[in-house]
Amino acid sequence: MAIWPEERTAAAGDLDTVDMTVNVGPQHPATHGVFRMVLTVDGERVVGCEPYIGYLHRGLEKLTENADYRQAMGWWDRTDYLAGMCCEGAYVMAVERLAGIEAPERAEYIRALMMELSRINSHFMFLGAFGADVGSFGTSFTYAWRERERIYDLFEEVAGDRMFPTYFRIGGVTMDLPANFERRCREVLASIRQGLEDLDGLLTGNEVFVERCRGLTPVTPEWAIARGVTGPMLRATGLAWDIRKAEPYGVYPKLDFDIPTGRQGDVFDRFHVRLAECYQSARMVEQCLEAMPGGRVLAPKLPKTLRINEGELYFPTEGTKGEYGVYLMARGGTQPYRAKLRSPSFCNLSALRELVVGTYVADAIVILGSLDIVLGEVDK
Amino acid sequence: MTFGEAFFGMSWLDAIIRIVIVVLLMTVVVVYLTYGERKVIARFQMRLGPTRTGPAGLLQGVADALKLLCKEDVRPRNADRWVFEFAPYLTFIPVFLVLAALPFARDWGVRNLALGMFFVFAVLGLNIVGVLMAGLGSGNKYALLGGVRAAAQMISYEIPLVVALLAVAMLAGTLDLNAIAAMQESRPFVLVQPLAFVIFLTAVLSELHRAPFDIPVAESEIVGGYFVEYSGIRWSMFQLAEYAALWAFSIFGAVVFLGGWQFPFGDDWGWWWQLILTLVKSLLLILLIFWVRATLPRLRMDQLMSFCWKALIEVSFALLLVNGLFLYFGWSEIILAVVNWAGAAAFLGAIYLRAIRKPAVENLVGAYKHAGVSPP
Amino acid sequence: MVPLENYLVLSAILFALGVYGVLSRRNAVLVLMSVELMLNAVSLNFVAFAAHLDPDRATGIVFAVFVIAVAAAEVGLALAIVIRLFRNRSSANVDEAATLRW
Amino acid sequence: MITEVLWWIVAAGVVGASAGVVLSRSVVHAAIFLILSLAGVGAIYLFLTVEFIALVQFLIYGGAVTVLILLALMLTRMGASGRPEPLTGAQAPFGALVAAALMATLIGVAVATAWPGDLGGSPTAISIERIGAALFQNYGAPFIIMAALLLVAFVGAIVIARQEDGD
Repeated sequence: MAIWPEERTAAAGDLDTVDMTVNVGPQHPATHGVFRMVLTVDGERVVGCEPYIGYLHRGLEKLTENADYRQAMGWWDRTDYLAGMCCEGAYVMAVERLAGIEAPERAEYIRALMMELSRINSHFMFLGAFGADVGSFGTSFTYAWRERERIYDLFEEVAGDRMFPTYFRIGGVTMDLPANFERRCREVLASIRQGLEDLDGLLTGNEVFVERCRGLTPVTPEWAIARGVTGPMLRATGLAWDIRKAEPYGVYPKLDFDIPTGRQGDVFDRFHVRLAECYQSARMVEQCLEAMPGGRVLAPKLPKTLRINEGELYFPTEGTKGEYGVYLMARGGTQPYRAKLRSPSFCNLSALRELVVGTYVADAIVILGSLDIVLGEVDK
Repeated sequence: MTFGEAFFGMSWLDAIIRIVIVVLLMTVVVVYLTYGERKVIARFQMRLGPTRTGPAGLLQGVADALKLLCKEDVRPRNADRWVFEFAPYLTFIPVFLVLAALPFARDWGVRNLALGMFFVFAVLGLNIVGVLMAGLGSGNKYALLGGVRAAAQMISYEIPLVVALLAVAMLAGTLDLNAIAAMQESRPFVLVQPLAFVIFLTAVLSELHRAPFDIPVAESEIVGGYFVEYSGIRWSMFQLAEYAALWAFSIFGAVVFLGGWQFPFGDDWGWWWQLILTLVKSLLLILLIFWVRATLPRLRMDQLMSFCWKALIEVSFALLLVNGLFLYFGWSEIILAVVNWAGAAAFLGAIYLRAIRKPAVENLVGAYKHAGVSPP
Repeated sequence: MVPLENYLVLSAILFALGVYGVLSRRNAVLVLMSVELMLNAVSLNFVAFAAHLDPDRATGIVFAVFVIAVAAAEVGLALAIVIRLFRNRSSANVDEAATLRW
Repeated sequence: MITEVLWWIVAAGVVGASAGVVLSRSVVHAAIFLILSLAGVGAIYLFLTVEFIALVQFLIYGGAVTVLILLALMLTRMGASGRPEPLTGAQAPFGALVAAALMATLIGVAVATAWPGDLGGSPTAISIERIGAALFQNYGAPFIIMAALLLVAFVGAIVIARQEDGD
């Protein structure tokens, strides 16, 4: 039989058993896309982990450098494809800042609203998939999916597309909200709240779930910072670092929200922080609805062709997975000279090996799930 | 009177007819159990489940079976040929043998064995061999992990299962399933031995590889576990074995704990009522198992083992000891029942108490302590 | 009907096969399996005698139960020893365990 | 008639499987053959109408052999060439000789002896109550000693197999 191991280790004094290499992915139910990790296991223990990425590489940065500032937006949508609005928001705001364009206030509110809905959408995806990673037979998944469908329906009504709306424009948003938007949005919010309650009840209070997640790979803020880990993973360690508060952009300074933080940075805290963030995002959406001013949604007198003479800018935003930073350098012309994405999933994923080694195979899947990577963003 | 004797006067022919009936029944039941599971779990998940094949999707199981029969039987190149090909039979045969010992109504079964209860777990314990063979013979690492996990798990959980059932058998004073059922005329044993019932259910979930103990077949970790390489008819044999075992264990549980065909009115209303009683009770147990699957995530291997060795086995031996004391001193059954209920409450309460350390989302709101950012 | 001698011959064959296995195998686990075969042959003998010669007292049955219990204990202990051997020698080969100390 | 035919089939199966145990070239195969052999012996017990022992056989050996397979899997090493170490030693012919001699002797004795009390007929069914009474009344003390032996053996096994700190 050829199932025998390629590698063996002989720890001193230990039973001299043979290690086995298990290939997890790229086609595996729990890798959340085309991610592959090669686990070296000693029985059920993981003693080595080798992540492989790049299956979804599309050359986002190079494409952006070869396209008009406005054309490139569609590709940025497809980085964090679970929260397209957040990505295009980051890109659009970065270009606006570089070009010195100011979007009307109504447009800013619409953007914040959409981005927070997107965040909820992405976090719902995490909550559902994480439940499945831990082993519940799809129930958490369908619970999460119900709310995601409602949010996507709302996006469709607003922008005409569900996943990749390209709704934002440099200088505002494409079109105004539909007439009954406020009522519809409140319906969706109520449903989201209900869905969060459901998932909270299904997972958080579940003895098996808590047993699986609590105390699994706790990390300190120092550890996380040293590895460039950001977003909910960083906040789970207890550090209240949120770009929306720390380096505010858009209308976030006007919104009242809290930063949920965990205590020990373990898998359970990561899950819990994301759950709590959904409540905060829902709060923000509500505030946006209340405070939504009237007026234009697209800045007047925008140039037909956007040219930026000279400039360079790193614009960090709080993406759903962490610090989603857009770096743009302009040297004249209609295209950026250099574009770069600091993708949070990629940086968070780099911590995977350290987290996984020493745990069980089953935990490796849960830890990977708790990183909440999205492969479109990792591979760009 | 058995129907074979009535028609032919030949006992072996009678046995063969009964076996054929049980096998056919089992196939139909398995087809509809899969359908039922999909429907039930779909309802838990706010879906509809199968709706297209036949009225309300009733023919879905048949369609699935036909599809599986037509599929190519693939054998991986580095599989161990004989081990790989015989493994499905070895998982399937024990389960099928077990059905021969179960009483569906008074003296209705293939054979009424004097050692019925012992027979059930002795023979069902054998199907681990097939599982392990599938895991080893597939030449696949997921399958290997699944097979090894299944072996460790099933051997461990057999102990509390057997001990808890022995505690009940001590009360009953017999291993004959028919006699055990007949004994529960006034009260099912679950009222007297709730703790044994809880242990039995837990261990059965584990023996059947159902959530939360579905570690050997964990979809999200090892992609189906030991039968990951099987396809077509061999795969369907694993499936058949799994659901048939589910059904067998539920009937077994219904007979031992819920009064089987006897409770209530089993004696008065005739065989059709007994049959309905057995089937309804077993379906209730199956529904419970489906329900658990729809809600609970999966335990980890070490947690599973420590739950077995550090909790279940101790509790089941304590139960055995308590039952022995009561039988020896001849104390009344009411006291025994009270003690048992207290034990069950304590056991489940301990699990519940561990679970209610649920932190509230509100407590998570940050203190902005490290970042030094003032809230706007 | 199957006479007693049939069982005895079957048991003798099993026992001899077990002896051959014990003598010729090098892997400790395989030696253990052969010992299991021999124990089995013995308990088959006990049961056959009990059923044919002494059904009233069932002594052979009791002995068969004891043999099975001893076999279980033996498997446990022997596997522990094999693990020990393997840990020290990195091999389950009984030929290498020639010295009585390690 | 049917009983005899079945008996011969099962007996042949047992002998074949046992030969597989001692002759097969893979530890895993040997273990699977061992299962077949043990299950076959269990079936032989059914012919002797002692279901209890047959079931004990299934229950105990099902688990025991599974553990054996796992251990075999754990402890089988590949040689440098990627082939397993040879499982049979050079002493095999000698072993075969001894085994053959032993078998001849045993069969000769078994066939030649006139067993006292043998009615030459079918075995008498022994009820489970009879076995229970024998086990707990006639042989109560050995039974308890056996329980102690098991306990001691397993404690010993744990002690032997345990990882020592300085090891």
